Amino acid sequence: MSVHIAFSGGLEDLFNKQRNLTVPLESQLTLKQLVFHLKDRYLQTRPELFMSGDSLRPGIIVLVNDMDWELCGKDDYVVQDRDAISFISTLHGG
Amino acid sequence: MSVHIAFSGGLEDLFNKQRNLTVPLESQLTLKQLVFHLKDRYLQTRPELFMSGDSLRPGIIVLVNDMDWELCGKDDYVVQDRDAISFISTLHGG
Amino acid sequence: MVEAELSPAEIERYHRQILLREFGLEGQKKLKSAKVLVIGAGGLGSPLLLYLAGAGIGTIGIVDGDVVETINLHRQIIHSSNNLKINKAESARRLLQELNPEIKLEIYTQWLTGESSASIVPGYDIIVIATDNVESRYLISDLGVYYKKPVISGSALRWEGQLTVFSPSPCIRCLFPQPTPRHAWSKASDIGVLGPIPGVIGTLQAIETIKLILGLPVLSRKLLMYDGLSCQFKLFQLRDTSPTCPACSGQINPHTFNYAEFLGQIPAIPSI
Amino acid sequence: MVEAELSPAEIERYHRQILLREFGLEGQKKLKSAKVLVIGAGGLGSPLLLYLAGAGIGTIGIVDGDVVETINLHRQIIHSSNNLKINKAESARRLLQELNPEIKLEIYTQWLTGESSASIVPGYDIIVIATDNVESRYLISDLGVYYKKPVISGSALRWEGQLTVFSPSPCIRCLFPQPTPRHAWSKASDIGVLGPIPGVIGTLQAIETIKLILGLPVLSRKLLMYDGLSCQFKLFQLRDTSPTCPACSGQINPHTFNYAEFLGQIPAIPSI
Ligand SMILES: [Zn+2]
Ligand SMILES: [Zn+2]
Repeated sequence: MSVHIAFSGGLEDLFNKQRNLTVPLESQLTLKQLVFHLKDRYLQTRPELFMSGDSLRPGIIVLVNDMDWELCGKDDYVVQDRDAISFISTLHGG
Repeated sequence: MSVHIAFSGGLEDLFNKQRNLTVPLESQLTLKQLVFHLKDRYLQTRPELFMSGDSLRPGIIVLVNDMDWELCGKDDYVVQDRDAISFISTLHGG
Repeated sequence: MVEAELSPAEIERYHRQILLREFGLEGQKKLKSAKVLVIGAGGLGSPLLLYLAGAGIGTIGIVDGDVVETINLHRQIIHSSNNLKINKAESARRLLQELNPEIKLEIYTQWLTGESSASIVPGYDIIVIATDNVESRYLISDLGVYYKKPVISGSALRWEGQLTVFSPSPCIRCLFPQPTPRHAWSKASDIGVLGPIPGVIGTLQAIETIKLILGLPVLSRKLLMYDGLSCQFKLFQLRDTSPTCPACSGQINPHTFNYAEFLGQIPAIPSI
Repeated sequence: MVEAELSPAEIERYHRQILLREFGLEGQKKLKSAKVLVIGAGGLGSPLLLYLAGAGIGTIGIVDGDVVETINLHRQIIHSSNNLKINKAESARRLLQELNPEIKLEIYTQWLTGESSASIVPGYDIIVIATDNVESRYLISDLGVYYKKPVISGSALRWEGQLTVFSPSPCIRCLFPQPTPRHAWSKASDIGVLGPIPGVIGTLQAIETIKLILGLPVLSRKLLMYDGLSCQFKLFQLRDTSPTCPACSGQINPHTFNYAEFLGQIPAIPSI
């Protein structure tokens, strides 16, 4: 299976400036596990701008197929084949 | 089967102000036939603002699942179950 | 609310929007009776204020403690090279009053703080976040919850923008109970912003404000993400009010809350 | 093209966009060297011109034969009650020059016609459609094809907007070989428009113009549809150049083509 990952709000800078990634997965992962997977295998730089302890750092929202992950079980949501998962860093500028 | 029809650019006014319609179809239709079907069964007023002879009047573009119908065979495209067909009247204001 | 009457001059001025089915004279009267507080007369505030004034919002409050500088003018289109060193709320007021002499503009040439907001916020119906820093966003969202006023939140940086409406709940703390850590803060002065990007978001904020006043559906519990490089817009469904949100459960008084401590810093001088 | 140099004052003014990876000093120089012709200083033109001027487009041409009236001001935010009865290109020039004294503004206080365009269009690199009528759209698209210049086409009415880039091919005739019949024409003066709706589209047109100058991908062969009521944006893939398009196959000379006949009418007075 594979999932479509999108980064925005500046997070793409941590992943080799890629706003979109197709990530193959050999087994089903929860979102929590997916975050670690991305950090371990795809993150290029400055992990502290992505994670804080064993979670995403504050200020990042995750959206699963156009929905807030809070509405899908958050960390425990089991990622499905061809899911679109967006990691968005909230912007404060204006 | 059914298709999702979207109207914009003012065309919705001809269809009881509905911007979105789910249209059930008993058999497969071409886009050409679908246009007549909409005119016969759903159009409420002023057919000359929708059709001209046996085609859509000039200034209307049709999009099938995010693509110009010109790229899908235009009139001859056979509508599939759950297709999203948008009828858009081009705007000239500014 | 006593509904305002429209003069013949106003009916002429607003004719093109009064024609809209969703508007009419009744809609225009609602706009005239409305009081909208805009915090920030910068990148987001420039188009936002111009379109709110153009549309005939009866009373617009503008809060900004900054002054106009040349480095603003690539995006802060409400100001000009003739207004350098003038307070931004005052500079905005000048152009807005020329665009629309019919409306009332109330300016506050200061930074919004927990203390100063007590005498400002209650007089308005809707609050719009048009600032460029994280501290103000939590303060304004908390004020919205505290005073039960909807908050129209926009932001922009580099080529991207974001927009949502706190009605006022769910609020910013429902989404982000902990603020972005200081080491992850990004500012236009560091990483840049293209001028028309806050232009798009500020203009969309004006539209949401108008729809809210007219009683039309707005982006409540929805997040709009905009990427100017690809010209892509995405709408996401957001969570409902968090049962553990300290603001929405009434535990936060924005006039006394220690935002500096919450954000882990002494108060920063807001950037340009 | 001889690349312009940037003064220290310009580097300061444009600093926040020069910081962008896709921009830099080289990008700013490209903007300074660019010449953009904007036809229409009204609803679309107001934000478009302000953001192009703010960004430092070196030469901006503005064509408009209309004068400022109160009924414009709900959306034509570049004008004001102080400029009533002034030609719109001139009125726009005044505010733009104050926003950015560094750029060159060339104004044409006239309606664009097949005849008048011959001495205007060739001097520019990019043409932007910011008009409010169908006749000008075919004329300007044909001029783009004829002079091999990209055309950034925007439109807005009621709560909706549309945007595409003719590079110049495919052109408007590739999409709409026959124009909308006269009985189906809709104008803001008849059915209305919300002010910030052309605000969104005009601002997006400014962004597409800037991206084009920088050599970044734009909305060529793509149509952006915007609905302000639902805050929905959709992108559609459009056809390629039509093999039967009379303009793209070189058969149309916009300076001599009979647009009145093509549109089935004697030339209409453009609406406000
Ligand atoms: Zn809350
Ligand atoms: Zn063509």
